[in-house]
Amino acid sequence: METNGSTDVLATDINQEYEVVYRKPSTLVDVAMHYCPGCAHSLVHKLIMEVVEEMDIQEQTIGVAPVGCSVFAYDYMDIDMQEAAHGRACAVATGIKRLMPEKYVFTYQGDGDLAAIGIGETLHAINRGENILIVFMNNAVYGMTSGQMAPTTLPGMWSTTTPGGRDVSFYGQPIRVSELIAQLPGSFYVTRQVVNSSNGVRKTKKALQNAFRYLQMNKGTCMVEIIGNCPSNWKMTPVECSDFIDEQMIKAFPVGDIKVPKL
Amino acid sequence: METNGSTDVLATDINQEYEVVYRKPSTLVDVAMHYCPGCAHSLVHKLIMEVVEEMDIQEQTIGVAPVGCSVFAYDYMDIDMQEAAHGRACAVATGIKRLMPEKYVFTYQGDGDLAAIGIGETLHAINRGENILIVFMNNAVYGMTSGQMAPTTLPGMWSTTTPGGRDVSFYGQPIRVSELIAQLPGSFYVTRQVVNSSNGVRKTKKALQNAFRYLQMNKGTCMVEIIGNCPSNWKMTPVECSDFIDEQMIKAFPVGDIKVPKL
Amino acid sequence: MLEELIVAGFGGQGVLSMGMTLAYAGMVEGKEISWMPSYGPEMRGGTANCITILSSNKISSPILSSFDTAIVLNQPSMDKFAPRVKPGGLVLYESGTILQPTSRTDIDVIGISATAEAIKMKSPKIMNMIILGAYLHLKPVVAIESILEALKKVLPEKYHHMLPLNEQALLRGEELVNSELREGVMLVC
Amino acid sequence: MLEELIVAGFGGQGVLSMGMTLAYAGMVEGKEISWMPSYGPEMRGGTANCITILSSNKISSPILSSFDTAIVLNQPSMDKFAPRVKPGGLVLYESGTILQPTSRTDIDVIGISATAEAIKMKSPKIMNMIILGAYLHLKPVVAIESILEALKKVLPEKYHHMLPLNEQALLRGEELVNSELREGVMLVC
Amino acid sequence: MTEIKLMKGNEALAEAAIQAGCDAYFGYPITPQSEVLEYLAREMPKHGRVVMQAESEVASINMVYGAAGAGFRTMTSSSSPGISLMQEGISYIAGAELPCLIVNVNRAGPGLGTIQPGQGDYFQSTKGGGHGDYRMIVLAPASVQEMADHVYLGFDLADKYRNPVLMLSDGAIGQMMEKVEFRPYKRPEVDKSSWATTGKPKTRSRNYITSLHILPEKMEEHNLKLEEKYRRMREEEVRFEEMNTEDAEYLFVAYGLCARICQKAMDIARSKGLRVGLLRPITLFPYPYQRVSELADKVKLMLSVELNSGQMVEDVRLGVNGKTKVEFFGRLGGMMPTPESIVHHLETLILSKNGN
Amino acid sequence: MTEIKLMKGNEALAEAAIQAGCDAYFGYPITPQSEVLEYLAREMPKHGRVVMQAESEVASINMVYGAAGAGFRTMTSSSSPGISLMQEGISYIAGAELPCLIVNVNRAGPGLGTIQPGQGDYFQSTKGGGHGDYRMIVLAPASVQEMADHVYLGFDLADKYRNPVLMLSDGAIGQMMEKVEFRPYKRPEVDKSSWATTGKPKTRSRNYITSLHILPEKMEEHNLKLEEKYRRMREEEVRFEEMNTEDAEYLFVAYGLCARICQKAMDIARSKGLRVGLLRPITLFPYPYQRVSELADKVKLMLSVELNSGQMVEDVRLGVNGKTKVEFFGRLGGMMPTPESIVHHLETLILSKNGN
Amino acid sequence: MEENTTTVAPKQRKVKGKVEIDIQKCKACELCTVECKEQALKLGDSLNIKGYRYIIADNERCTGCVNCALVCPDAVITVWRTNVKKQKVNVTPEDVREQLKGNIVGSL
Amino acid sequence: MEENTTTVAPKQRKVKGKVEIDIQKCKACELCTVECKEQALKLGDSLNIKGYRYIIADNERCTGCVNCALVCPDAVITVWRTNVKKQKVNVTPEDVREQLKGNIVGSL
Ligand SMILES: Cc1ncc(C[n+]2csc(CCOP(=O)(O)OP(=O)(O)O)c2C)c(N)n1
Ligand SMILES: Cc1ncc(C[n+]2csc(CCOP(=O)(O)OP(=O)(O)O)c2C)c(N)n1
Ligand code: SF4
Ligand code: SF4
Ligand code: SF4
Ligand code: SF4
Ligand code: SF4
Ligand code: SF4
Ligand SMILES: [Mg+2]
Ligand SMILES: [Mg+2]
Repeated sequence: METNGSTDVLATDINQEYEVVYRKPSTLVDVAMHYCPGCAHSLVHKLIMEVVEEMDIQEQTIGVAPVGCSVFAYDYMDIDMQEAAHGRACAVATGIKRLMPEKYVFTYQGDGDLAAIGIGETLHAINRGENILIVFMNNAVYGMTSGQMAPTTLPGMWSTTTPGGRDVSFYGQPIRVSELIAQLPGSFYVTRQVVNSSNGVRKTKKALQNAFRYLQMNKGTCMVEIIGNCPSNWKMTPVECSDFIDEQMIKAFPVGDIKVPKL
Repeated sequence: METNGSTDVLATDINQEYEVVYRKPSTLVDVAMHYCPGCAHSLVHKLIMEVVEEMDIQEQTIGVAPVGCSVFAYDYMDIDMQEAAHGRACAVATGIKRLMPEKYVFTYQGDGDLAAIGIGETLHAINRGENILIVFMNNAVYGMTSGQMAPTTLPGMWSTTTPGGRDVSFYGQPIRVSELIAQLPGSFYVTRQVVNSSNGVRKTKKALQNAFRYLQMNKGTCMVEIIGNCPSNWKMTPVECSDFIDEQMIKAFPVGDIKVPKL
Repeated sequence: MLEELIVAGFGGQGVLSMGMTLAYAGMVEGKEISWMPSYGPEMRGGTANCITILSSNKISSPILSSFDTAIVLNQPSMDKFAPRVKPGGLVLYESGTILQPTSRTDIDVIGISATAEAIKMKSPKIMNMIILGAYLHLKPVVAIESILEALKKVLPEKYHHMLPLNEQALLRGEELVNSELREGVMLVC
Repeated sequence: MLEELIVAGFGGQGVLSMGMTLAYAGMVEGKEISWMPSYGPEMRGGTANCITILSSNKISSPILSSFDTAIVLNQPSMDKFAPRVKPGGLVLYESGTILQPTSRTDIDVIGISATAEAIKMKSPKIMNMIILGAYLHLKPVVAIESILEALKKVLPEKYHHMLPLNEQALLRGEELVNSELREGVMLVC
Repeated sequence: MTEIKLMKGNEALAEAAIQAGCDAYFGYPITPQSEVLEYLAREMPKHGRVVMQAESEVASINMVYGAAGAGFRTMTSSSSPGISLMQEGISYIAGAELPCLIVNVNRAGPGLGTIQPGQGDYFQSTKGGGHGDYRMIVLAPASVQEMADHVYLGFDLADKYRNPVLMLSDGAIGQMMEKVEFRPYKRPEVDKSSWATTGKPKTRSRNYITSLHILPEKMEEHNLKLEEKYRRMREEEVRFEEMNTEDAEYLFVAYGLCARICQKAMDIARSKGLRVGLLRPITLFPYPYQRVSELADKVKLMLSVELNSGQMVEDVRLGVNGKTKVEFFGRLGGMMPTPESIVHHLETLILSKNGN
Repeated sequence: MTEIKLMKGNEALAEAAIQAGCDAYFGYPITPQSEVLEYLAREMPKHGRVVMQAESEVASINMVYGAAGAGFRTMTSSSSPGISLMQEGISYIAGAELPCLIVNVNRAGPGLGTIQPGQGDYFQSTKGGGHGDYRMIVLAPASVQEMADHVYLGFDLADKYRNPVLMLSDGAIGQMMEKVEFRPYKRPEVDKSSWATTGKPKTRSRNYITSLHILPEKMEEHNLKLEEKYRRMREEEVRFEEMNTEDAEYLFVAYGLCARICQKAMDIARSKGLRVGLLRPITLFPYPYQRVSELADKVKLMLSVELNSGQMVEDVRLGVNGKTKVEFFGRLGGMMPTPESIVHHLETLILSKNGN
Repeated sequence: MEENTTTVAPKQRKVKGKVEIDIQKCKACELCTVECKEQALKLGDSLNIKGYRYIIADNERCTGCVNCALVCPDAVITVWRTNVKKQKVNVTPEDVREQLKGNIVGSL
Repeated sequence: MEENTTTVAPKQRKVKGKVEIDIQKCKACELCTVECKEQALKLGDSLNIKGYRYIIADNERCTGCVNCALVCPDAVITVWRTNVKKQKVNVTPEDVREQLKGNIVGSL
């Protein structure tokens, strides 16, 4: 690994004098990810893999990748995975989980995948109370296909298919998936988080840890919605995206727990 | 028309001495309907056609029939209609309404059609706030295909695909469509009614009248959910069905307005 | 041995189960069998029918255009299927419901007032068994015992107490035919 | 007249727009043209290229396996496309980014440090125009005027104030080639 | 000896699935095959297997994807419109090379059509109704017994080739009752550990299921691998049945229910002195082109009889390749050709032919 | 004279839709054709037309059903996986006889495959990927100009036959730029009042759109009506282009992008002294069987060149019917055959043939 | 049944009603008989062409309350009434359009 | 940049930190630089093989707070720290499994 850092310290004595307080999880494949600079997908991949490593459940975990920029998730997460058809991750996960009830099964989906074409499979899986975790990356845009409107695109927000900004009188309001599915008795734990700051990252990881633990209880579906960014299609720098999230996104998508089990 | 009635009165003097206080609407085609004896579908067809007649909007109204027992609705409603693919009535209605914004467009759908295979199209149409009326016949079963479980089948309720009764730990709770979609800003008027008594029929008709009037305002989607029966698949007489609705169905599906516009 | 039979009538008249019972009986006797129902939105009224074939040899087509026997329980079925009976064949019908039987003279045409009889016996549902009894008396393609055997399979456990009633019905059908014949109906062959 | 050209490099290097500008210029001059981009998840890094064909006759295949000219802006593209240049053809490359040009001797291989030059000119984005200028000096397949004409179409209105800058860049490219040639690069033909 | 049962085709299919060790069934009701789901809903749980009514056919096929991808014996069934909805999923399953069994109890289309039997989905089944170059082995049962037998065969072939297998039945065979015998079945050993997503132990690299190969070079490699598989199927899996072909001057070609009707038509024709034979393809893909070609050298005329407007007849022509006359006879919309009508059609063809 | 523009195929298609008076477009993004939706999202509203991004391809095609059923000029576009999802809807549209334009910018499959160009959806497009017996007129543009021209043609044919028309393009033609000219277009008068659901005035009986005919007798009637329509298409709508066929000893058969590549291959081959011609089917349904058959009498060999594993070649064989040798050459997975490779393949075939 | 009827004898009533049954379309579901407080409706013994025992009305008992007609799924009941003026029940399209101009109307 | 730094000189600090950047995987998104309160990180001028100006660390300023590593999307930052005992930050799988037995744990 080619690295830099203060040169006066050798790796060896580093390990004597210093202790590692953060390192990339071993469950994250050591390759460069294809995501654009600053893309939240890579960050969330990392967090999920940290939890899998810490809980030591690599062998018990099966992931389902969507069609979206994170379609390649299986190239980065060092666990068994399936790549589902666009929008069908929850159906695929149902097929896996029903046959292997003892495993941890999660889907990783974008907003177009989960909330547009896949809303039916998502709702029904949750209504059945499938004991799966849905990691929902809400970046308010179709990333992979280069910037079309998503069901979560903000009112007035530009996209390649809403050149004048999203007109709610034509396309309606952005769908708040988490609030909607929290209505369903089948959902067990529903939370919305951000990852545009170290604190946000801490909370998001905690949410993911909770979710994986709840899966052990087989009490219903867990959803962790993450407000992500899409520098390339928002036409902003990653840092600008972080501000946009604080200033715009979380107004439409309030951050925090939406449904927490009383244990 | 072959009829009976007290024979001492001739049709002629009837019309002198008496006045008609109820007659089948002229907008309902004068043929025998294929529905089973006592089936609520026929009753609701009648009510819709009464409203269309009374509002004199036959020429402005286009209906969309589902795939389900009411697939033949176009044989009975004397208006222009389209027969949609299973579950897609709301998409079809969107196609019609967007091209003819000045028309009254309604869909007529069963619970399997609307809430199972069609939940995606339904939710998105409502979220867009399509100015259509959705008449939702909830009879808690797949009638046409002879009695399989519907998303609205009650817990423990028998169906050909839940021979031991619906197991909520396996299939989850029945979906309360009206409550769910009332969450969406795009819905304008949402109400649930019954037709198992003359009073229920009066209220249901009123709801349908309201809905058609609201359509004129182009403020969003109206849904009139009707708790119907299915004598053939519930394996009950129509009269027994009426009791079952009062005793069981309305517990799971409370009757009344769920979302009323403040005008 | 080869019997190509169609049973036709209204939905609720037990048309399909009559054919099915016969098919089971055929199986009991080790015959080759095929039972082909018309299916569709029967539930919503309309007519039902089934083609039942009993044979000592392998059966090719389960679908036929002409029949050795037609058992018809309502007028539409009479009008539709009587013409399709092979010359020398048999049409057995419910005479309470069917007012115009076929006018063909090259086949046997026999009516039984099974519905009335069934009501007399206080269980309208067994109308079809009365007809079946009549049919088997005219054409003993399987033994009554085999039918009783078959009924055990066709009827759900909880209805097995009805078996005796069904047997009576079968015999009643037999008698009705006899009286009909006594009243001088001529069998063509 | 027929020029079969490929332009290849990293995503952000303006590869596609260079080819497109050339195509527009060709249209301005009434030539037959075809512009075929490689597409895909460029957005997520990776390389981009486009085949641009200018011809006085109708163009058959927009897809080619060998080229008269390859303009390459990164090493992978050099490695991939230099071998596909027809003997006697031209490879023009960005010498700041590409350290190992092809070793072929049967073609002209000319490097231009356009990136450095662009930075000097305080607008890295016009690197591709410098290259284009160099190319047109070596192969005047269209007139500079036509390019400027074309840029009006390619550039959105709001960037039209950049036209002069682009013109400078084109000329700068020309000069760079000349100096290169002065430094004794031999043209094969 | 195993017990002989009298069963509907759909029920025999369902029972066979259980006996074949099917781990999971995902399906959505549709006439004329809802009995499959209903039968399994009653019986599967007793065997601790998974049976689920999905919210749609799209969900069904993708649940199958998930379960099959995890290495389980999985199936779904539907009828024409439902199968159309599965086309994307089927293409994915073929692309990801997942073994599973898909049953189409064909009804008459297009559109909602009617619920009566049809064979209008022949092209969709054999040439690929989904996108891209893929093939499924297509089995065409012609009896209730085969409705059962083809389930075992189908599952085994699916595992052998890591490929979806389609059973193309029709409403009549699904609804009719015949005797059926469930012979003892020995399930071949197959090791799926190299690809099934069962959870990654330290001891092996991760397994993943995908149909995506973004680089054309890689995608073509994958396609060629699939093509090689399909070539092997063409070589090893062609199945057909023939009757009276030794001396046949005229040949009926028909599959499924139509073959049964043609058999009777053949008997009638022979009783009239016409030397008629019957070729019944059992696998529609791979198609018995070879055998068709051989027979083309012997017979004066081939008559393809189908419940559609003429689909399999194209494969017959491809097999014959001009060597003899090929004609078509069919009924549509759920109507059935009677044996007599088939014979009659043949006779008129013979006359007109001699006319020439 | 009309202005000549330089445009991407997808944009030319979109612009032509506007000029053809398309009332409504419903679609869902997918590479390599999202430009169509994006272009129309910018331009359609200016003309007071309806353009909507649907929630899925299933929704898109059913919105098309509704709008077309109301008598409006309606279209959708997608690429392979999305088109697979539309199969049920397409079958409904064909069954209900609704005129509309569907565009498939074909990419390589199966499954998610890759976004690079392909022709793997030939069977799906021409033989019916959906269920039941139905046909669409299938147009195969080979240039940006035709991407525009076929839109006018497609809409007009759809109205003429009350039938869906499919444009089968591919990613390369969709993404490439060429000159395109939008010639003045005169829209033929069509009266849809006898069936379009525009609201029932007292003066006529109600119109309804359906593909359901529950009685087999009625359904068969409907099917026969459709078949008659398809027969007329076969008679009147066959379109193709040919080059150098007068003296050709060898014939390339190719459509779309492949035809362009073959044209260059033909030139190379001729420069080598090989008398090669090219037949480019423009309508894939109806297919130019007749012309293929005529040419089969003249040439020694036909080579079908496709971006798939060999699909159209079956139609070539059906046309040739054994009269001459038919071979296939193709690339897969988004890879493109180079003109040189095609010539090379032809040469080896000629050698091996002379070998025999 | 006759016994346990609690309705006053027809003659005393101010409002008289009559119903007419389109017997060939009646499906004998009996929803109307349950609704009729006056026990004016009962299933007959003879069958219609569809094979259903259609409804027989005893118009001496009918008050014209229209409840039966409202719940009849197959719309086979037509109802007449005397003295309609006093308490108008029938609604013509015109009335409704009238009312619709104002606020929401209840159905009869 | 050096000027407006408000951090105390490294020597005085109790806790010292170090970071290591996997430069070839760095994409120059600069999310880390924003997070680093100590201004220990900044974009360099040289490019990595992907053509990105990768991050340079000034470990004299680093406190090992790991914030940069947390927000780094591409997980290219490794962080060390002295005196870890006092305020344990690193979480080994063991620790977590331990904690998981109890109630929900927060991440570091
Ligand atoms: C059936 C189908 N329709 C459309 C597409 C094209 N497509 C690929 S990804 C995508 C949406 C991606 O957006 P999102 O789910 O939000 O993921 P993101 O890239 O934003 O993370 C679409 C429409 C497809 N591959 N398949
Ligand atoms: C794609 C597709 N899947 C399944 C069917 C079969 N099918 C017809 S109606 C129906 C459900 C009917 O139930 P519901 O919508 O509740 O209507 P009901 O008959 O109860 O009024 C189904 C599954 C179909 N026609 N098309
Ligand atoms: S396009 Fe957007 S979502 Fe996709 S990788 Fe780039 S930044 Fe991330
Ligand atoms: S099956 Fe049920 S829903 Fe369908 S017509 Fe009969 S009663 Fe009504
Ligand atoms: S109108 Fe009222 S009183 Fe008269 S029959 Fe009907 S329900 Fe009875
Ligand atoms: S409610 Fe109507 S259909 Fe039912 S019994 Fe009464 S009159 Fe007949
Ligand atoms: S660990 Fe903390 S102090 Fe050290 S570089 Fe990272 S953010 Fe700065
Ligand atoms: S956050 Fe990571 S990838 Fe981004 S600049 Fe810092 S080190 Fe590089
Ligand atoms: Mg997104
Ligand atoms: Mg229902």
